[in-house]
Amino acid sequence: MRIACPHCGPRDVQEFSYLGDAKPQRPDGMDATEAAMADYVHQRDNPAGSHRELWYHGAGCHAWLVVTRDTRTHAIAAVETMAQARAGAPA
Amino acid sequence: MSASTQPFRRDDGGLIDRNRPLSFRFDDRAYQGFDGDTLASALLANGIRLVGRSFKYHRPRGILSAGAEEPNALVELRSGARREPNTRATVTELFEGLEALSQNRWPSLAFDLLSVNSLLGPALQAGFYYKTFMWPASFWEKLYEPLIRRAAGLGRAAGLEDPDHYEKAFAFCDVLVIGGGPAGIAAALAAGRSGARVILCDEDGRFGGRLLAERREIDGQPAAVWLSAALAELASLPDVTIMPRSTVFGVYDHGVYGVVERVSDHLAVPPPHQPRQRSWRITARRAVLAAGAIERPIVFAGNDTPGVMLAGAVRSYLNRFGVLPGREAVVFTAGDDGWTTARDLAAAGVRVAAVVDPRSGIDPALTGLAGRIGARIITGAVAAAAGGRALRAVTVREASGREESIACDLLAVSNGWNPTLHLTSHQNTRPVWDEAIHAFVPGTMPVGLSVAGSAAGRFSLAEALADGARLGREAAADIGFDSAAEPATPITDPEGVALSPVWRVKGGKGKAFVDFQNDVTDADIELAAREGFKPVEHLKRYTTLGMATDQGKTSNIAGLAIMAEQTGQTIPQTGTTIFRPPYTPVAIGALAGHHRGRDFRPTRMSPTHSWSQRQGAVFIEAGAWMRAQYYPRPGETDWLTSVNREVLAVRNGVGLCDVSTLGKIDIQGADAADFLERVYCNGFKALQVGKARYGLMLREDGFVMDDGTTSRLGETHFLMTTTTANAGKVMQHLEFCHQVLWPRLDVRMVSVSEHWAQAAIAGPKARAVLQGVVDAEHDISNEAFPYLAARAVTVGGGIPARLFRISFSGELAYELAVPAGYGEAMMDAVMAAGSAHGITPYGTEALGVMRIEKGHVAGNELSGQTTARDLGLGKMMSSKKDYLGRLMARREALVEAERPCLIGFRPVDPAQRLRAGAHFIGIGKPATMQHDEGYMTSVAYSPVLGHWIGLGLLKNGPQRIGERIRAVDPVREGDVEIEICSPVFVDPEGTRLHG
Amino acid sequence: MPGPLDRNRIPMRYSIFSLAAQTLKGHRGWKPAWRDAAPKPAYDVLVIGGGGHGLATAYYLASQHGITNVAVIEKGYIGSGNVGRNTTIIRSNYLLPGNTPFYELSLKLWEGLEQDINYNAMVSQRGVLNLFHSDAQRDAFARRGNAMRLAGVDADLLDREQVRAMVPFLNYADGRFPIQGGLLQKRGGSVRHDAVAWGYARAADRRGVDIIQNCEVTGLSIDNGRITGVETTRGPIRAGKVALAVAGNSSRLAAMAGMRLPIESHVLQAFVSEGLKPLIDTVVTYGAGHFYISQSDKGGLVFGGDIDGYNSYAQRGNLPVIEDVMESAMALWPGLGRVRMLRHWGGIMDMSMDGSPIIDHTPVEGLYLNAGWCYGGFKATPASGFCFAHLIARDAPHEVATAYRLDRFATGYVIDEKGAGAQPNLH
Amino acid sequence: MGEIGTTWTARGAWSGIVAPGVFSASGAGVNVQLREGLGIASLIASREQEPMLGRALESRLGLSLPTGPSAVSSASHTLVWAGAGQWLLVAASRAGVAEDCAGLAGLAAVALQSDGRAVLTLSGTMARKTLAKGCMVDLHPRAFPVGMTALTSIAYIGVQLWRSEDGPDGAVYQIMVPRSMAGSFWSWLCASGMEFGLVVATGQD
Repeated sequence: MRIACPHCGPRDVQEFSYLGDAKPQRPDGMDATEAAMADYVHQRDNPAGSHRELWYHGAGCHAWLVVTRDTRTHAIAAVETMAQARAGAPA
Repeated sequence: MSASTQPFRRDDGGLIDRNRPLSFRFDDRAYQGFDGDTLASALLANGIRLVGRSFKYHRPRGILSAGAEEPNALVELRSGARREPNTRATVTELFEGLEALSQNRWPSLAFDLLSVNSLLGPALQAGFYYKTFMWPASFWEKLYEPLIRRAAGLGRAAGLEDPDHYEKAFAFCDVLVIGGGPAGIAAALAAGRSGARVILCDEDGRFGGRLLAERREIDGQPAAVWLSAALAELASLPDVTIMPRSTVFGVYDHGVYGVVERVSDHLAVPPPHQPRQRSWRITARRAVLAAGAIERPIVFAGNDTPGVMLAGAVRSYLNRFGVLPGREAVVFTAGDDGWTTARDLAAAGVRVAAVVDPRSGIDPALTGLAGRIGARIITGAVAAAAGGRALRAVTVREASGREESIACDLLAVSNGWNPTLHLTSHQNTRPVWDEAIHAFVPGTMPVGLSVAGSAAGRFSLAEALADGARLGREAAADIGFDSAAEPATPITDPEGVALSPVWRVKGGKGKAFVDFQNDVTDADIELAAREGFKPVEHLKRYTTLGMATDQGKTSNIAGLAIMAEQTGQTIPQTGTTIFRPPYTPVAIGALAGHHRGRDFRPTRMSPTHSWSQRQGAVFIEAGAWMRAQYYPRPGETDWLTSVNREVLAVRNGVGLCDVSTLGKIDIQGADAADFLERVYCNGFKALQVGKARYGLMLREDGFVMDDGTTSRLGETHFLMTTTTANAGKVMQHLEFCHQVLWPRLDVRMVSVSEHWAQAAIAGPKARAVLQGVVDAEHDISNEAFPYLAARAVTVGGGIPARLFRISFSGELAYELAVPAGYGEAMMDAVMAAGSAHGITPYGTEALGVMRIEKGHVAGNELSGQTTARDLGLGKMMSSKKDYLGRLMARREALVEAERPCLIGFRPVDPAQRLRAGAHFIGIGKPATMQHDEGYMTSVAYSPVLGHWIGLGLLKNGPQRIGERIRAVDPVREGDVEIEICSPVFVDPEGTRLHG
Repeated sequence: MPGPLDRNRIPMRYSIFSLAAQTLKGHRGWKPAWRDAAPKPAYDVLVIGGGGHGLATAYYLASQHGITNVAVIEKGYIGSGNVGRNTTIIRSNYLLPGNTPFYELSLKLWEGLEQDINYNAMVSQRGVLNLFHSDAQRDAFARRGNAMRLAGVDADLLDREQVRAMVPFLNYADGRFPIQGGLLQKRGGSVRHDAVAWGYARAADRRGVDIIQNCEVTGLSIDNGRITGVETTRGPIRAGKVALAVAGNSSRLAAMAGMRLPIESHVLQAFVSEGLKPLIDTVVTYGAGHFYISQSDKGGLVFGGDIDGYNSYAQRGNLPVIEDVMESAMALWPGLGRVRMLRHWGGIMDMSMDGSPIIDHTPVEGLYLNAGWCYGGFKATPASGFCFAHLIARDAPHEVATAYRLDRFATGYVIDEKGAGAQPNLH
Repeated sequence: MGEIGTTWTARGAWSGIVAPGVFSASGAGVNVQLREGLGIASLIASREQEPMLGRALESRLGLSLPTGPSAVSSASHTLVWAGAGQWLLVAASRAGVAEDCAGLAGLAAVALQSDGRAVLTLSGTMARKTLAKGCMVDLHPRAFPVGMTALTSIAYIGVQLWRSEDGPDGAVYQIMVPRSMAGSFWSWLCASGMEFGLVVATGQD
């Protein structure tokens, strides 16, 4: 598998480590509820199909990336920096 | 050199070098072959037919094929530590001194006692073992299984460390061409001419594919002329790389191909500094599969008799290797292709007794050929082959049912070809049935891969050349490499491809094999159908069809055809199995490459490593690092003596310990303090510049992740330390927190772990020693440099350094950091300054003893299963701010009163030893899970106290000080009465720390 | 108690006698191991997933609870998932009280399985030896071994020389991470994996369970918070209770009921070598890398390593992990250099957030969940079926499976053997 | 080294690991120059200060800050891209690097790394073939032109490598590895280059 790091160019998957679904957003701040946090920490959509997920280019530029990848075929549709992902994310 | 020692060698012809004879041994007898031979061709040249025994029935087996699909001719190649079991003789290039043994026979190949299994054959049908050997249960491991295991298996592994070395390599190209036959060469030429970077791989040592085995013409000349011109042109193209002896074994995501290059397998031993094999990870933007096709046998009684051979293989031996696979041949063919074998046999002087072809209406050109070579034409089929260890005769059955026996020592079988499409299904897509050619052809393809020639089911040479040229060109053009005008496709001599396959000839006497290597017969498949194992995966798993080392390259189709016949379905309705990587088996050593022994993973060395070596340190692996464990002195015979001395030296005087391995992260920015507030559970905003603080980091799920001290070097500048083990993990975590969670925070971080050498100077005399090391202008008196001070200083006359007054041992202690290059100088300087004070180097063991004496937590307590409260650090969790893990740490289970908490232990009988991993059970209570109250996390012998001490996690621990309990350690037969005590064994008031 | 049986339909018992008799008859009398059933309109219990766990659940529903109006529906052929893709290891060497008794029940069921289901699955108690390479690892293994012994499970802590006596061919000379000892569970071992699915299928079928292949669930019928049946590619089927046992596909099925699970589906690769004469007669795991190896009765070395680490439903992985496994193999056992890897493949692992499974009710009444097996599902097959059947039949968890609750992530009662936290690819 | 009037002796990152010599039965396809005494600092641009940082470095060193994975050099200094908004400043002499960075306060987070890296120059006709035995990045001249850099890993060791120039025997690569792993890196390099012949020299260039 190859991931095209927006900073470094296409690299072997061996250079990256995986965190998981990019969708859950941390409920920040003192007002956050335990239930919302438990959901953020544990619950996943885990779809068979397109999946936006967090990868870390640990053996490269240390960037966290959002990779849109099909979990059935491993085909990658997009690789974004966090800044790009935030800019393009639906409001 | 004459070929007189090789009775079945032709007088001339073939791609062998008769001027370079090679000696080899098979089953301890000496033979000769020629350079250019395979082991199989050399054996055949010497008249050796019987080369192995089959897996289950130990039937005599000969050479079936001339390629990687060979199911029978598997040998143990080489000897001693280089012995390679299950090696295909058909793809083993002959070298001087080659040694091979036949396998799976006892006592000898010719006389194999286990061939008695053949007599038991009727009982040993598919799945028989599922139905018996059940009573009594204990007999399985004791009796049945050892018998089965001894009989099973094929060759014997060397069992010794592989003396050869391996390596990996990475390559990139625009177009990867897989297969160096006519289609592949045409593809590589077309792509290469466009300027694209091309890699052309073939598993063979010689390029040309089937052209090497056939008597074909291209553009009116022998194909060899075209071939050498094409190879010369490829060699002249600077961005074309030709890789012989290189098998593309697997297709992985995004154009990554696994390739194994057999660098030295054609030699007796690898030349100096050369690997035996090299495994390549090739990344290709496009690839053309031109892997050719594999010929199919026919299922009939005795079809495994040595002397029954695929018709295409017969041509390979005749034409490429100059070998006569027999002297009296019968050809059994279901298509035009077999007739070519008859022609080539006759041309080589082999008497062709008959051509047996069940088809009517055969091309008169072919039947005319038979007349010219004096072969009978029989419209019918071969129903049986007989002869045991060597073919003597075949029973031919005409369409009328009339049977006759024809004497022969070679039966060439031709039943059409299967495209070598294995790589196309490596991404779990299935081949599809092509009724026109009676074969599976590639289905949905991996992205970027196209298929040319025979591998696509386009079997003629003309199609191979045209496909290759077109697809090579298209692949390159697809990624922007356009060629000039397309050159004309070469013109080839005519060939017939008509075929009407025969899957099985029923009614012969004896076993009819579908899968030769796993001894699966047609009757096994019928039984599987009867018992409901009809889905193809069930068929495969129940009968083991296609599960042998050849992955069913010659057997899968016939198996499907027979199942289809049983179920009344068509072959495509019955299904197909997908081929799994690798295409052919790959040596484990090759895929490991350099990474074995000490080189399995990198070893990290502290900048003071050689200093410690000079001090006589004993080193220990600590994660990726080598660390000094203790420094034995002459006369000290056990580690505990040394460690006790080191601990006492620190407690009573001063010691020096390398702590360079701690992770060090430089954190800067206007929001650095805010950032630390969020990643640590305790507060950092109020930390003064020039001070250090112990910090505790939780995971978001509320459990403890890591700890360490973090110092404020400036208003917006911090230096975080992490545990040695978690340094990388914490860096990744902080990057996550910054980039993903809180990108708005103005903070930057970088690891500086490698730049600094760091040492702990600990003990009552530590300051006195340091005053001799730190440059005089820096006041490090207790007042100027109190506990938890952290400041830049200089040492050695101006070398920038950092000094931290922090302590793991509980003594007056400092950590001094200097640029790594000065690490050893620092150790020397500290030793020199400390010599008057009796300074003693100490290692990780003494460090561990002292931290346990002080009740500090370390790796054994930071198990990922403990909360801050469990570790007695609950008060550190701030209630005034949000931080990672805050909410999840409040979950019901994490705040449960009964949770085991950190506490100290000492043996009631001070002579008794404690052991980490022991569990706590109440006195008088049974040692069962229900009474388990926790476990001992860490133990040490305290030379200060003169007995063993321990830390552990115990239910309600802190409330039970003074209570007695047992440390039960069944795996070491330990059961020690212990007293619960404070986890701080030495200097509980902390006065030494501030001294 | 077994339910009512159609005596004419029962295939003969498997034994040396029936085998001998059939041999004389040319094996013409063998009947299908199980009926290829067509779906009936309704069942008492519908088990979704014809893998090891689903089939075992159906078998124990019938044999332990007398519930025989049961169907197992499978989208492909039975045993097509992880039960036929794993490295066949069985063991109960678990640390935490939520796990140990469960896996020990499983091992006990393995020990009597063949006689119970009249099918030889070649349960082979050859021992499972987990190596350790540092003092900290030794302490952790001592803790685990002691936990096992307290739970009544066999465990032996071996030192380096004892390990060497048992498996002398490993690298004791120049290993990057020297072998210091090992934790041995003698009763652990391996099982012929496919036979487990077939044996349970045959035994369940004999008790009246319908095994329906090529029947994919396309929807769950839920009425007022209660399950009423399923939609399938072979039409709707009504059911009083529906039990999910679909491993890597758990999230997809749960989504049909509007549920999200604390699960990610990951790919785990497995490997087999060419057939070899006996080399190793136990299961060894390397503690300094992710690697485990044993040898099948047929002679192939069966081995595996870590998951690839990313979500995947593709049943295949990539080269970095393949090479990592081979490097571990060579680091541990340098004599494997010339042994060839014959095949590699991947399975979909339902990796949970704490590395432990879920056997529980769901918020939908009548819908039960059996999931989150990570890569430990095979060894759990008997107990998983046994406890899931218990839950379905009695609507209460079996006593050894009380910790496998779906709400434990919210309450914090996680069962995290590795202490890796809520990140599935670290378990 | 020894920029300061110290009596302490600094130890090079390759010291005790590899010494000048020839490593092969025959051939000299790979030249290895061990580089000691370089000054190295990591620079991470402060928020919205990247243009200012660029201007400061431009005026101080005459080098413009690379915005992508490349390295720019003057006779005395090299600026190597090291991730988004991050660079390594490599000075021929470690003595001056702190001074080079002195004016960057506020523009970048500066951290000295001089002693944290083991650095070597790899050249020779077989340099690329040797690197291909561990480097997962395409180093073909078209894919990896002069001036390009890559942060990657070789034999599980993090490396920063760049193609600094082309010499008579083709590409010349600069390679930095963590100091603690210099020994393991050499073990890999030696095993990989031996078939071509390795000639090791120390380089104060």
